[in-house]
Amino acid sequence: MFKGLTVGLVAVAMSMGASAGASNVSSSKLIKEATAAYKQVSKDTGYQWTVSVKALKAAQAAFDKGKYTDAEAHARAAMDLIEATRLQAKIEADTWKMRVPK
Amino acid sequence: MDRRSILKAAGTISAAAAALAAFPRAVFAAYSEKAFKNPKVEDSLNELFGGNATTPSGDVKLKAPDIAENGAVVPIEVSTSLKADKIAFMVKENPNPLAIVADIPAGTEAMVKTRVRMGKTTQVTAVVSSNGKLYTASKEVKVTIGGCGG
Amino acid sequence: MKTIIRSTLGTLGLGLALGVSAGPVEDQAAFQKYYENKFPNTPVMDFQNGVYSILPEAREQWEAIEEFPPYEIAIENGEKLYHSKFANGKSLADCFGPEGAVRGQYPFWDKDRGMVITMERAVNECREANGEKPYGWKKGKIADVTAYMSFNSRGQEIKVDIPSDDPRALAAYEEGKEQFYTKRGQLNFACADCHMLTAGNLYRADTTSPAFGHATSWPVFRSKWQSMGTLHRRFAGCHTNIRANPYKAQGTEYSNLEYFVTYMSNGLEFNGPAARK
Amino acid sequence: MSSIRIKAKERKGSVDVKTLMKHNMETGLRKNKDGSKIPEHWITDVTAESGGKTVFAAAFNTSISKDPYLAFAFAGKKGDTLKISWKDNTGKTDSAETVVK
Repeated sequence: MFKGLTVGLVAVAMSMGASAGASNVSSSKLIKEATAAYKQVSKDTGYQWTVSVKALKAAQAAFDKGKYTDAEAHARAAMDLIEATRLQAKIEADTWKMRVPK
Repeated sequence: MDRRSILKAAGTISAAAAALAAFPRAVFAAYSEKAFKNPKVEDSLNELFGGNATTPSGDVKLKAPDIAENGAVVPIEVSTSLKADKIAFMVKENPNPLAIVADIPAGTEAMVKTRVRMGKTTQVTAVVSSNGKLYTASKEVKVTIGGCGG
Repeated sequence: MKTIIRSTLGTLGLGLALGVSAGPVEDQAAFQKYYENKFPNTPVMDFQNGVYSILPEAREQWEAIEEFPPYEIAIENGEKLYHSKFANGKSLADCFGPEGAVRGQYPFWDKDRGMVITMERAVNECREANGEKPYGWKKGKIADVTAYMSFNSRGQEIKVDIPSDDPRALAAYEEGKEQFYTKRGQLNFACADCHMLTAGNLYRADTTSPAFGHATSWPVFRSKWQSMGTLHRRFAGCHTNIRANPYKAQGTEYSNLEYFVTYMSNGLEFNGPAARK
Repeated sequence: MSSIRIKAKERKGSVDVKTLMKHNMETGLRKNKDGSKIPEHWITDVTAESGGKTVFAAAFNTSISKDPYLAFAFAGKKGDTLKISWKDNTGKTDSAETVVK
């Protein structure tokens, strides 16, 4: 059950590096997608990670400064964190019961 | 500066002077910039006691934790069976080690408890002045930072 | 023959009840037993002293702080606030009696409204019913007033009730329970991970406290805060530490969590306010 | 309300005193949210008087914890009056009196 999450976190690390040909249009689109995903996961799971919020804010801040490559990296990181949150919620939906002492 | 602000400044000063006069302290050692705002323990001791030669003594009891729960609030207690007239407490690694000096008039127990701040793991020392000599007790207090509670 | 069949069925029924859906009573017994087994040297009633029930070195410092605890100032402030008159001439004393010694009645399930009522909520609702603005939920006046009320309530037994005639009460309890055992945040911790399964272990420089006794001593003067705070302030802090967004103080999530956690400590005494690191 | 809380209790001719003084004890090292330094502001001197004489006095550095706590003991008895005063680096003072229990 930890594997999925670890994969999610590794993906975050990797996505920080990769980003080429970023533009105003492409990074704006990515930020919008990440924000939409954030809202959807908040709705589905009832909670979020603080780091996802930070990554989204960082993406917007970079975008506002015209640093589109950075903006995309942050938006991708946010997306991965948001997906990891969803995965965590999915795993935990039943797993939590195992921790209750009998 | 206009007249009004000059008057205002003068008013502040006289209020402060009045406050100083109202504070009862005649024969006792008051706060001294030279002793307290001083990074060197030896200099502080000189300033307070007119000398800085100290002798470790089993008669000085220093109670302080091995590991501080929170560096901002570390309970300490110094007491001695010696006939003391002053007790001082130093936190070696603090920017200005001297934390407190207490006067012990005749009839008052040679004991003081307080709570002090320490920024990192440090040696702490209690200094007792008795019959013109300085006796000490020291120990190390570990200060840990980080974690969920700290 | 008849009797044998009946008793077999009876045993089966019991087995099912325990195995499939243990109720709050069984949960609580297992919960408390867990801590008693994990910390055999701690007298049961001592769990209400938090992490100091399991850490002798820290306990000495705590006792030194309790010689003249910083929350006494809050109690005095709270006393003044408690008795100060609202614009309509009434005061909190009209809602909670001359000393406000009502800690033992909270949290409780309000059948009419279908929700958990915490003491903080009751205080603010009393103010609003009298045309006053509510206090903030996490610190300041709410903590001072409840410090005064809790102080006057010291020694009251914790006996949170989950009324069996209202299934919504059990549902609120179950929500609190799920919250307690579910991993959250980037660090992937559940309340139970730190405060149950590994309670007493070091997390970097800090030893985690047992959850048995968690809800007894609020509000608390935390050295880290250098001020008083409510239980929900602490919940939020914990969530932030594990990198999960905290819920709203006095929202359903934290109120139900308080309902569950306090119910788990039934049998201990309310002993707040308290000093913590 | 005074900033000073005092508990004084006699035990066999000795009065145990515990006192807590409400004061921020700013070290001068902390910063505001905007990054500006919060100026140092701390109690420098504390005096305790009973029966017309000083029974205890202390000078503090900024390293004494917020809301300073002091405990000491002097020769006295139930019914004695004890007055504790402090002064801070801005010249502000406060005092409180109690009767020994």
